[in-house]
Amino acid sequence: MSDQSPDTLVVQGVSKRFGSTLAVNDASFTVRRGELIGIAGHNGAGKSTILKVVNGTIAGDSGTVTVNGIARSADTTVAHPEKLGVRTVYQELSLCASLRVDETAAIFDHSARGLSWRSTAWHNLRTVLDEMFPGHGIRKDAKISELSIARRQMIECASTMIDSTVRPALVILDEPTSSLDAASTASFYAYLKKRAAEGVSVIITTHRLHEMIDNLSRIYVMRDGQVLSEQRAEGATKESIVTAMGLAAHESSRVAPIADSSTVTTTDARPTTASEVIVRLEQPGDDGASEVFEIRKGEIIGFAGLEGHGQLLALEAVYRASARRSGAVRAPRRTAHHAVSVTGDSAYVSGDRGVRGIFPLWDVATNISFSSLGKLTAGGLVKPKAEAALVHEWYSRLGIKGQSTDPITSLSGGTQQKALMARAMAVGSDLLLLEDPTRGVDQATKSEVYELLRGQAAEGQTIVWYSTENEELRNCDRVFVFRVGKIVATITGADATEDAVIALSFGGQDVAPIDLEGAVR
Amino acid sequence: MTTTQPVTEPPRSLGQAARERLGTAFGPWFLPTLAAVIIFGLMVALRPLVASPTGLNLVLAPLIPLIFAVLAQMFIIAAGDIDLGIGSFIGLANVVIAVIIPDSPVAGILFLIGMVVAYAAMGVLIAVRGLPSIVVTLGMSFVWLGVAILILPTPGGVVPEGIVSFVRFNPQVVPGVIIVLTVVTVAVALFLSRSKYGAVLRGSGSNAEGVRRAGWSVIRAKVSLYVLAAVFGLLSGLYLSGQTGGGDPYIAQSYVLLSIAGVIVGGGSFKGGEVSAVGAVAGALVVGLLGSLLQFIGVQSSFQAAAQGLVLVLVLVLRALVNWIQKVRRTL
Amino acid sequence: GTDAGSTGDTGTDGVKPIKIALSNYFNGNIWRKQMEASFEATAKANPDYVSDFKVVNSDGSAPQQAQQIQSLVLEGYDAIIIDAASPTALNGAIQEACDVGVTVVVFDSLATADCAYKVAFDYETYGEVEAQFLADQLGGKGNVLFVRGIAGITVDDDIYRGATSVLSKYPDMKIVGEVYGEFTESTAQQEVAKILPSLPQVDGVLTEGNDGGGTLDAFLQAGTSPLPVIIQGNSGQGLEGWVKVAQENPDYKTMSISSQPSISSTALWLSWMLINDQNDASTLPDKTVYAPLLIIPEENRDAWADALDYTQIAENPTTLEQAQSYVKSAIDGDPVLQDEPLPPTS
Amino acid sequence: MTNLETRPETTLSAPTTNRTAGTVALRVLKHPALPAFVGMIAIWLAIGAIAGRGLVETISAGIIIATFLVIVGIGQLFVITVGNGGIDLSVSYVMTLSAFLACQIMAGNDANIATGIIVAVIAGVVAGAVSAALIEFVGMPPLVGTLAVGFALQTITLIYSGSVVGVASPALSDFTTAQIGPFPIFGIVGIVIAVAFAVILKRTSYGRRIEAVGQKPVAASFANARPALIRASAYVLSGGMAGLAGVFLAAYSGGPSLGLGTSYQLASIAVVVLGGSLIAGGRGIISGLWAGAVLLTLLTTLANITRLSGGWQFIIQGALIVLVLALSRNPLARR
Ligand SMILES: Nc1ncnc2c1ncn2[C@@H]1O[C@H](COP(=O)(O)OP(=O)(O)OP(=O)(O)O)[C@@H](O)[C@H]1O
Ligand SMILES: Nc1ncnc2c1ncn2[C@@H]1O[C@H](COP(=O)(O)OP(=O)(O)OP(=O)(O)O)[C@@H](O)[C@H]1O
Ligand SMILES: [Mg+2]
Ligand SMILES: [Mg+2]
Repeated sequence: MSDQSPDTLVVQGVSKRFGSTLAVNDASFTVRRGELIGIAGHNGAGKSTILKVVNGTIAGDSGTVTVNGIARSADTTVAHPEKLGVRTVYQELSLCASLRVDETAAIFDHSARGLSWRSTAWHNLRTVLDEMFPGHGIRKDAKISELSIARRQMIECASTMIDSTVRPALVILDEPTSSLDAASTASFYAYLKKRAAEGVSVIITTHRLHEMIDNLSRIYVMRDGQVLSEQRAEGATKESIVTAMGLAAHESSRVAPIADSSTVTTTDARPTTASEVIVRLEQPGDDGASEVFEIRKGEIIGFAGLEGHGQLLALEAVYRASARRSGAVRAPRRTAHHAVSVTGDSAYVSGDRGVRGIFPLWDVATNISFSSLGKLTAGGLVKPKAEAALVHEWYSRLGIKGQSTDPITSLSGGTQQKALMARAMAVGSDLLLLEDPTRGVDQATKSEVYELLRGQAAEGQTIVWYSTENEELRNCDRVFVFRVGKIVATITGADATEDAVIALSFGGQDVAPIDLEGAVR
Repeated sequence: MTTTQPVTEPPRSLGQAARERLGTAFGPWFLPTLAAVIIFGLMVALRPLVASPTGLNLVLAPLIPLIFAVLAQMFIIAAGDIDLGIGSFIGLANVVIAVIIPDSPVAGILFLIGMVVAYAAMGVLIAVRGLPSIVVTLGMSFVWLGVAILILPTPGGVVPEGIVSFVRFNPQVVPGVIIVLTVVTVAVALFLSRSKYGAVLRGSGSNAEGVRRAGWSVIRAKVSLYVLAAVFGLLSGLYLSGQTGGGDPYIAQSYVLLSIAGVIVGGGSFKGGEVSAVGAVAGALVVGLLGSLLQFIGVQSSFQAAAQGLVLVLVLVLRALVNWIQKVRRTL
Repeated sequence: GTDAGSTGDTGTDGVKPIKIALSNYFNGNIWRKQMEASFEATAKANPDYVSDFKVVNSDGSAPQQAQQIQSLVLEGYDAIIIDAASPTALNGAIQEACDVGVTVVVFDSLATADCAYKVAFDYETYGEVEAQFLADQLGGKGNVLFVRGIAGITVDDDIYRGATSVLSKYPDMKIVGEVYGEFTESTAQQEVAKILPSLPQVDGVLTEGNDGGGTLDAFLQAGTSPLPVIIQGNSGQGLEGWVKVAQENPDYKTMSISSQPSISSTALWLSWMLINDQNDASTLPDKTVYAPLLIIPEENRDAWADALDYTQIAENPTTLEQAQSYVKSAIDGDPVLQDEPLPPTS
Repeated sequence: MTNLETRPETTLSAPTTNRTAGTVALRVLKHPALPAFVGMIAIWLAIGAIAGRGLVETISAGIIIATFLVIVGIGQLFVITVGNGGIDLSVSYVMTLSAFLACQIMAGNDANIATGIIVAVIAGVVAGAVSAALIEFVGMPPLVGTLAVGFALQTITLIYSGSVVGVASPALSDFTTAQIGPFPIFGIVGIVIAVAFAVILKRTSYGRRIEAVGQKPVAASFANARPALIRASAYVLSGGMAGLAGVFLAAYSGGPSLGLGTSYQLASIAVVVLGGSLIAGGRGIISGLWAGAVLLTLLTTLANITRLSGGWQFIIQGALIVLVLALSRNPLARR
């Protein structure tokens, strides 16, 4: 490879837009030879996207990417990045369920050829595996579909480090450790450091900040597509990174201020303990006795914690446990960690609108009215006027732009999200369940949504709100913080600062997220 | 936190390890092979003559074209698709071999090559436009049938003697069918499970994106699978032609459903990538021999369709049950 | 058929009963079901001639039928009679059966294998007879609609060839439309109903069996007047329709013709003759016997219509004597016999 | 909050469409059923032009005969639209069995029409329920599950049809063929049924759920619909419709026959696709299905009057299906 440049990777002014989303905004950074760097940032900050532009899977809109001194315009794609020594582990796993481990190794390892292709590939992979994850317990003849997610992730990580026809020069790891336990993670970083000493450069994204601080040399922090700051890992602390990520949040809150906390927690006729219990979550406590968490009529409850720690599972359990009619009661629903019972019906807003939200073949109006059809029908038929009136009402209440007869896919992401909010709110259910409902929604709209939710709560609707944006939890009356599937703390909305939530979710020490959500999706 | 902590997952019990090892040693091909052996054993028990070289030839020879058809279908199912046109395609091959080849071998061979190219094009169309294979192959099945009827309006034609003697080749030492069966099974199994590109093809059916990221062309994989299917369709047609000596556009219509059943019974799944050559051959033997066995036992002719359907359902119910038990055991 | 051949007292001295199997390609229509039933009835009623019998059905699959034949060989049947999936598809299997000494008789839908004996309908004659009748009725002049069977099969081709060869002698008779009725009354009815509006006046309709009733209904529903001469195909539905039309219009003339499902019994008897060396059956020219088509003229119409269910097809059972006479005719080169025209009385 | 007022582009007043002539024309031009209607009319006119007569009678006969296909096709459309690889291969076997059952009960007697129809529909419903159970609970692929049910029905029919023979009631027979002036009553009934099911699909909460589950089962499950139940209901509906079509077809041809349903197995799928519904589910177009059924019905007639050989008839039918599919816009493909 060309040794003239000390930098393995130079990214300059890369931008990438998906429709209306500016996923990467004029990002620049550098990775030197034999350096381990990290990219931190909130969900949707653009980490995965910039990495895909770097390895040439997707074309950016502008900027340049220089790998090993060879520059290319960022708006081109690369058919075979592995030939340039660029290897990637993607956030979504890319193994083939139907293959054996040694066959999988061979698919990645283009040097494994001839009659002994399987044993060559396995030998190459195992050499890395044994060192990267001692005691990994992976056999060459196991089928991928039979392996746990952690072992699959190990195979993916190891496969990037094999010395194939072209040796790895730049290895990109997009959340490689999300399902590895502490010991595996440690040996993994040890191995990376060893390879870095040999000149391999590595970029890692992860939401486990301490990993970055302990193991990497530099950390770039991204927010909303921009690379905002660069920190040396030596001097960095979790707080300093969170501040860098959160700094932006504070800035934006100056632009469109979240209603001040006094409004949130103290004013209005907030529910008292006298009001009716709508949701009851029961979990076994440390001492064996069960702990009960109750959510009362008209409350706004936040579910917080690190991603993948059971908030989503609990939220979905509440949805599944809810009845089909207002005021009705269903048998409690059990999850791995909770017994959930609910009084009344519910409506659900999903933040993963592509998969769990919109009906892409329909227009906006049909999308909005879908969950409310029960009250819009007469003699089994949907009343067009009533439907139009309902759609019109929620168009105005949420300030949705555009024609209701347009396909929903023609709306911007944030507007689609508003339509989904409208769908759920229009039901008028006892419970409103929100799964990161403001994902991709701009600040002004967010403020409107917060306002609206408080209005709904004041009218007696109970709201359970799962959020990955800790800032917005301050709109809740109370926040349940989850860790490893269980509720570990209950704080009032006023106390739910970014720092407080993060501190509680880490519980003072790091824990590997468990694969709870994977089971539901 | 130390790097010396070795164990990443709880150690497995001996029994568990043994079960895992068994699970891999007896892959998806095991159950169908066992079933085929049992059916064959029952047939021999009922009519010992079946085990003689003549008997073997009589029982197995008519299954050779079916085995090729099942293998053809297996390649399509490996791609994550379903082929409802393979029966008409084989019929067309039969007609070409019985009508065009005797007149002009060159034109005939070009025609057969054209058929393979058409299959490749169909694969590209399905892959690139994201079309449902069921409907595309269904439509194409009418096209193949129509072309066959245009070439040969009513069954007839004469298959060249060379092809007939090739197909009926039967050295007395070892029955010819056993040779063909062994060679084909070993060749396909070696290619599919022991060659690197075979692994790529299977991988492309189960996670095309993953294979693409590893630097392989997914379209080329799809084309390869469709070409392989077409070639095995032609082989099926060749054997049918040699065995019957004439051409008939409708000859292989029943292979459409039989071939799908064969692959599924043989441990394949519609999920794509999950196929086994040995399993598919065993599956073909099961669905093919089942009729003979029912006949030996004396099941009434009217019940034979239902009996075959029922066996298919039973196999799938059984597999669903096994999967369910495994899942329950895993969550416990 | 019930008491077929039980009266045959040719004697059983020195002859042995045979073990015989019927391999049928397809039993999804009424003709084939009656064909299987005729074989079973004859075999059951004549234990002196048939020691063991079996019917197998390959459910529409030619290769499966080939395999069934080979399994039947292994089961040790003396004779296998076959209603074949196709003229060519079974030849290999039949040859192998012959090679091990099994007597093979193909019938109705024939296979071309040289070693097999054949019991055939003369479908070309079928076409000639109906076309000649039509030409005579219409005075050699008029528009003809042809309701054909299934594209690409031999029966359709033979009947069509026979009929058109007759029509070609009458320059004023013109085929103005063709549809494929698939030997199924309901399909014929639909196809005819659709094409009628676009046809000029139709004077006569040629059919290929089990399709005349549907065709008649289509014309009646379209209110066509005068009704063309529609050749019937011996189905209960067609004959009943003809009876009704004739009640309203005594001048309406037509005929009904079709093959008889009881041909399976002829094949059974021929197998018996071949195995027991009777009636010089082995000297049959081209190894072929012709089974009679059943023609129902006007005078027998009502009796048949009464005797048949709506979905049934007219047939007379075949006795051993009859089968022997067919063999004799074939050896002597006599023309194909027409069957006794009245329905069996029981 | 004041943001609402400060947004200049907010259009609170007009969430509905302005139906100008232009937008209506655009909607018609973009409608997925358009190719089927254009094709239907083209074939109809071609028949008229070649034959030089019987334009009205041709379409009227075509519509009567297409109605059987429309009725089975609607059931098939629901199964396909509900997604998850839905396809019902058992419809042809249901039709035949129902025809025999209904005719046995009717036995040529007008008094038994209702019982006959009800029993036939119930038979179909039961068959559909069994398919649904195999697919939704055992987890069989729809292709295999419905085919297995079909095999079982085939055997039942073969055995059962040997013991009984019935004739359709004359009144029901007349009903399928009667005309008022040039208008075929049964054809009109077919249109009424099509309209009714179009209303069910587009204007009832049940129909909306069918399309929603077909588009995104997960999204539907988070919007208070139950995908497994909705999907199961589609198979039940399909069975019932096939049963109904079977009775009508038997009545039309006076009685049942063993091959009665055969040609409807694949044709019912083809008309759904021809009509602009998405084979992957989520969008059912019943108007297009109706036109597609008339198109397919008239297509053989066109082939017949041009005396096209059987081979060409097959080729044209097959190529048409592939072509329509290849040219159809997949509204989700661009994402
Ligand atoms: N293919 C795509 N089409 C449209 N939008 C996309 C696409 N891929 C990403 N985006 C959007 O671009 C933004 C950045 O996404 P990206 O996946 O890069 O985030 P991320 O920082 O990796 O987040 P996470 O931590 O959740 O993985 C998001 O708003 C996302 O919705
Ligand atoms: N493909 C399209 N077809 C029709 N209209 C479109 C299309 N894409 C966008 N629009 C319309 O253009 C307008 C601006 O869209 P855009 O996506 O830029 O909004 P945005 O400012 O990014 O909103 P948000 O912040 O909510 O994502 C919207 O009203 C949207 O409905
Ligand atoms: Mg936007
Ligand atoms: Mg990411």
